[in-house]
Amino acid sequence: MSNLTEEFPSISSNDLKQYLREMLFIRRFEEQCNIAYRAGLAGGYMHTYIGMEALASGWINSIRKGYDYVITAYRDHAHALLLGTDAVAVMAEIIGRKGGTAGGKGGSMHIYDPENGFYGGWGIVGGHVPLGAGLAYAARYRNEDRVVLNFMGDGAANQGVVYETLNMASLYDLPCIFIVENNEFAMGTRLEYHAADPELWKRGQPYNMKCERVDGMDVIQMRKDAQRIIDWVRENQKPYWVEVMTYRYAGHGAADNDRQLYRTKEEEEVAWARDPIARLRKYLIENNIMSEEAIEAVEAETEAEALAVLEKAKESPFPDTDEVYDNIYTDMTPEKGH
Amino acid sequence: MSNLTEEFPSISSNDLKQYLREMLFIRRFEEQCNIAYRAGLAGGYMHTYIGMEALASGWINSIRKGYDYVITAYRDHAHALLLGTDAVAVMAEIIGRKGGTAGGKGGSMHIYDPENGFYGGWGIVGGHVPLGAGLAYAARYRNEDRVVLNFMGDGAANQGVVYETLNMASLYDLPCIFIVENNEFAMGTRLEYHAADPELWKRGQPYNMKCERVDGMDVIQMRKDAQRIIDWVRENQKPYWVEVMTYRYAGHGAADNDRQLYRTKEEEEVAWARDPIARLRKYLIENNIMSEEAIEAVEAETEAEALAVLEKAKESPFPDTDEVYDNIYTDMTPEKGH
Amino acid sequence: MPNMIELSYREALQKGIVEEMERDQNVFLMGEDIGRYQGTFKVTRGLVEKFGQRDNRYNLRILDTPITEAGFAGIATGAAMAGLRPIVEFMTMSFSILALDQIINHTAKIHYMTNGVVKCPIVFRGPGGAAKQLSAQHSHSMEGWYAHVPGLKVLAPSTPADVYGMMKSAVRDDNPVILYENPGLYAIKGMVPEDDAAFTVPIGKAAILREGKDISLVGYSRMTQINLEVAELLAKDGIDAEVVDVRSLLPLDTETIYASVKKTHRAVVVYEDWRSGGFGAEIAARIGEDCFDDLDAPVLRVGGLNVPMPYARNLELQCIPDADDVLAAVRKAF
Amino acid sequence: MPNMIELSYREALQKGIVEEMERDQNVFLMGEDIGRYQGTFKVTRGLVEKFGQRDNRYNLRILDTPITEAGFAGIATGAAMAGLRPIVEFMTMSFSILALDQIINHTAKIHYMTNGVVKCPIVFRGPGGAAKQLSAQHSHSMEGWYAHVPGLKVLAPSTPADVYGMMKSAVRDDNPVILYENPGLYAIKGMVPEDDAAFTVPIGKAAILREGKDISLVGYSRMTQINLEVAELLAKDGIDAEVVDVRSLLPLDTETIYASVKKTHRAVVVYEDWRSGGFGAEIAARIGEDCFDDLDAPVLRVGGLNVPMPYARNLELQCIPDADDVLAAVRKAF
Ligand SMILES: Cc1ncc(C[n+]2csc(CCOP(=O)(O)OP(=O)(O)O)c2C)c(N)n1
Ligand SMILES: Cc1ncc(C[n+]2csc(CCOP(=O)(O)OP(=O)(O)O)c2C)c(N)n1
Ligand SMILES: [Mg+2]
Ligand SMILES: [Mg+2]
Repeated sequence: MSNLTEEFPSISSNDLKQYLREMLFIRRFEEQCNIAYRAGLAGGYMHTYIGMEALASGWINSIRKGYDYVITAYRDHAHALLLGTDAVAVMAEIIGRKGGTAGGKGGSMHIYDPENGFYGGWGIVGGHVPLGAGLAYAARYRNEDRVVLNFMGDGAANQGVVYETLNMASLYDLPCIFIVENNEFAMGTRLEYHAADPELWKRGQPYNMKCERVDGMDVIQMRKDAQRIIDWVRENQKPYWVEVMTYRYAGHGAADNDRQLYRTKEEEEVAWARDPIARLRKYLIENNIMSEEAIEAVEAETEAEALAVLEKAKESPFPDTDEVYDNIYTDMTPEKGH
Repeated sequence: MSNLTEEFPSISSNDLKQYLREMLFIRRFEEQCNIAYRAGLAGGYMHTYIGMEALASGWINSIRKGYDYVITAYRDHAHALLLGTDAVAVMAEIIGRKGGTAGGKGGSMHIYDPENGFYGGWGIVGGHVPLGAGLAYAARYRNEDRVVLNFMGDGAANQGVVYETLNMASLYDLPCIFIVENNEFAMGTRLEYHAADPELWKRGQPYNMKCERVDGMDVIQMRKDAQRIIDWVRENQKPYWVEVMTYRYAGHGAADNDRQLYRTKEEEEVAWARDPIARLRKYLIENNIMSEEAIEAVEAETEAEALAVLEKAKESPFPDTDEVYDNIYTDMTPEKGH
Repeated sequence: MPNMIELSYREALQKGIVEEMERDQNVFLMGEDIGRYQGTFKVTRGLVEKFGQRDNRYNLRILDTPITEAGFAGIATGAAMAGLRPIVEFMTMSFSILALDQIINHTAKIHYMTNGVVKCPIVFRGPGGAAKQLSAQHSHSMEGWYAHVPGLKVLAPSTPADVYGMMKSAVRDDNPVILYENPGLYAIKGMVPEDDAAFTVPIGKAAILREGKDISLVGYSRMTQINLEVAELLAKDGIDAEVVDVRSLLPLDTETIYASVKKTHRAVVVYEDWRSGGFGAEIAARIGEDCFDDLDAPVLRVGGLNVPMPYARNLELQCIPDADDVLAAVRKAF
Repeated sequence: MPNMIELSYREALQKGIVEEMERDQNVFLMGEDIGRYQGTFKVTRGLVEKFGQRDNRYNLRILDTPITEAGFAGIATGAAMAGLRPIVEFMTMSFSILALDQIINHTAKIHYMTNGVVKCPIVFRGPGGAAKQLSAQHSHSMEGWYAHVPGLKVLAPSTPADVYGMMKSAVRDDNPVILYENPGLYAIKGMVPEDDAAFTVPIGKAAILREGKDISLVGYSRMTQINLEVAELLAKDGIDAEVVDVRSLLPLDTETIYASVKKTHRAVVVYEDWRSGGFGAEIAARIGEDCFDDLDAPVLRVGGLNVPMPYARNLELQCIPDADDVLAAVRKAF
């Protein structure tokens, strides 16, 4: 541990403990999401972040929370939780209740919490990427020093609008970090089958932009890389393109129940050896930061918390039927009736 | 000259004479287009290729005409003429007559001649680029050895759909050559103002694809580069991304009459020193391939031909009003009337 | 009479695709996750094994594409220009919004802009409308916009036999065709010809699925199933409803629709898309224009609520027209 | 009464933009060639000199963009989410097809999907419909599709004063607004308040531009100008036409439209978009539905021919509705 604090003084032992707790909570929370889905409480498309927790944790723990902007696609629970969104509100949204972050109107794919800097939660693959650049435009316009974390998937990184956005982000010096969560799959399609060159870090190169590939399975390394990149972008007011290597242990979404269509059990086992939570756990024990028992206690606590969150969310009622016309406009309702 | 034939035996003196004649004819033809536009015979958007003739000439004289496929945007007269489309039919289209390549329904931007391998003639910036890859897909599907010349502008090279297409062209081994006609302007916007990195040849690199920048103002060099690339693509059945440097002497289109909004007179003069026709002319004289007088004769002939073309095109009647419903479907008309 | 077999809408659709692929080597499929993953709504289940190899990097006849709707719609269109006959699946029709420029500005106009020289035989298909809690970005009905565009044909079959026969007609058509499905239809069952590969259902013909004399219920796609249900309910009240299944939105068979209205003197037009500005408005406007003297009541419409689709199931169900909504409109017509 | 000044539609539009940019620092413009090149239709002439520097690499308040409609519509939307108030010019509305996914799936839904927390105050504007011989890919009318989408407001003013006042209302509105212009309107002249920066024209109100008792001519954008012409011609025949300028398609002021029809008992709806499936169908369907008992004749429609726009001028003119086409419809109504 002494190594780490020397090399990177801004990460304290307490920080590491916090990351473990957060990552454990996210995983337990999403296990409850799956339970809710199987119980018919959640519907539609629901995508968990299991295996990818270190990625969002490293990045989001490196920004000025509530000041910097964060935006992502539909695999969005972790980002919200890490930003400090009330877990019960997130769960209530996932099960479509009035107490949800969007009053039950959005569901798992559309969590928002602008007060904490979280701008969603978007379902069209690649579609939110220009929005993220637009948030950066607003920061630039107002001469603030905010940065934007603009997350997308490896599959999303093929969408044309991404490259339109990279060009403009670079032309206009936007403080926007494009983060490809490369979890090796776009739904049922492997990286090699959807990307002509699987080294996605190269995709930003033609736009006069810094580019690199980093590891997203080691939260400490992720945290260091994230801090370095964020500091650079804040300082230099220019965009950055980062490919982060990770893995999606779960199926694409809760409805994907035949992973053998696109990968083997053996492959999954190999990937599990990189589990970011197990890795941090090991690090903490080996470096005498936490004992096995202390960790087990946190595990038990987060598990109980996640369970309580689902129970609490279930207490929230369904939206009232007359809310269906609300908040479509700020100042009027659309014409009513069938 | 001996150098050239030794180095590149497939270009004969007669070929060079042909290129000169073609380039001169294209230029004179387009001067007639401008006259027709100012006279109110042509309308809408009309874009000339003046200054860029060597580019299309070098490429199109390197393919198997009528077998390989060619597709481009709205700046399309030269491509059609080089492929052997009847000049009167092209001019008749430009002035909206029944005898036009599209019966007067398309105009300058939409010249087609599939029999000669020309698939248009498209008006949405960047929009035809996937179509060109689709032509290549058909060739690949049928196991033919056709290649596709897929031309686009530097401005078009920012459109997202281009990058979606590059990725797929590389994934599926499509024999498609993406040719960026970099004439330094997208309408009134300079290259440096619309492309974050003006070295557009880099844009294909992230897609596991050969990429390069070549000169399009020297028809001999263009012809050599084109042949080399075409041969490689035909042989290897893979896509290729080429940036070709050129310049647009004219305004963006016939309606653009204030070029000072985006460039100086001095800049234009410097660019005129690179005029591809003057360059080839000089080469032919210096290498004793044609005399000054012989060239002047060709100049006079092509001028007269172009004039005759416009006169002949004017003889073609306007489309009949009842044609308005024709050829929208192969087997029916849309519902008629207002 | 051919032998008949009971199939789901999904199976019938696949049967149509497979028969056309077997008949014509130029027919191929492309879309996201249609091959190895078997298709999100499983319409293409088993096809990569049948027409390709799971382990190939790609299969030209069953082409798995990246998530680039505009790009692959354009590639398919280019291939069609050169004589192939692509069938393009959109995972949902909502995603076809990203390909609209390709379809509207390119595919639909090629034949016209080449003055009839180039044909563009291509089918775009996929589920439109609400599935179940897919919320605001994934629940669009797109058929009305497509049916507005000259150069396209637009089909919205409501039964297994129709989707089977119309899929086959669409593939054989030399024009671009949109085959508009609905997630709520895939599981419904019906009788389909078993071994009559020549069977097709014509494009441009509406069908009377139930004769009646008191009111015409005019709809398409899943709403036709609702209309059939409503007709049974109305029968109990002594109202004899005729169910007109539009099936083909472009071209629109106004002859059949008008004949029904001229008989019943009353019409309700039912569609799932947002009520305001949906294609039902066109159908209603035409009836109003051309059957004015035959009408005993205004042409009423039942459409989806004019709101982005909410996630919560109770709100979602509220938005999609159901039998009660149609019944309420019918009551207004008397 | 404010001082009035005669301005062209183009000048009035620019006046509205400039006043709002001066009033609110958060208002900025973006689009292709709007700055240095002064705008293709010259609506933004002089603005880069006023709000920026010609030689800057870019100007944050007058932003020249690359030709990437989807990308910049999205960037503008993101900026609006964070509190700026962008005005986005599409060089023509035809090109907005490339940005539809951004506008429909993102811009229009943000307020809803955040359950009212995030506002998205943004204006998309540009010319729609035919200019002169721009042919099939450059002549689209897009207003009907936008007016179909909950979450958007859609305006189509027909006079200089209205475009001035509605532009200002659009910028001040906290919702996304589409301001739909028409190339044929830019040069028309009219009186506009000269120095009343507080002047606005409300969103959601139709205007009666000419009172009449015999028939209602209902239209918007350039077609209103045609309707005024037709009304004068009809007056000579002793027919007293009322000209209803819809102005706002979403929200639609059915109250004013219905009141007119209830008075005249006859209506012709006129729009430039393809007749079949255009927004005129919605207007006609509503009148048919809600004014049934007041109608002495069917609600007739006059729309553009259902064909891709041809290049040849004679064919093009044939496609766009003109006074004769409207007159023919009026005659059918009597
Ligand atoms: C435009 C669009 N096309 C298709 C889909 C359906 N879809 C949802 S997620 C997904 C896979 C995306 O993969 P990736 O970007 O790698 O993100 P991941 O799910 O791995 O986080 C697809 C195809 C969609 N939502 N939007
Ligand atoms: C999608 C789209 N946006 C805008 C336009 C208007 N437009 C026509 S040509 C052009 C400039 C294109 O420049 P470039 O691609 O460099 O080609 P060049 O004209 O130089 O040959 C623009 C903006 C269009 N036709 N299509
Ligand atoms: Mg992925
Ligand atoms: Mg250019």
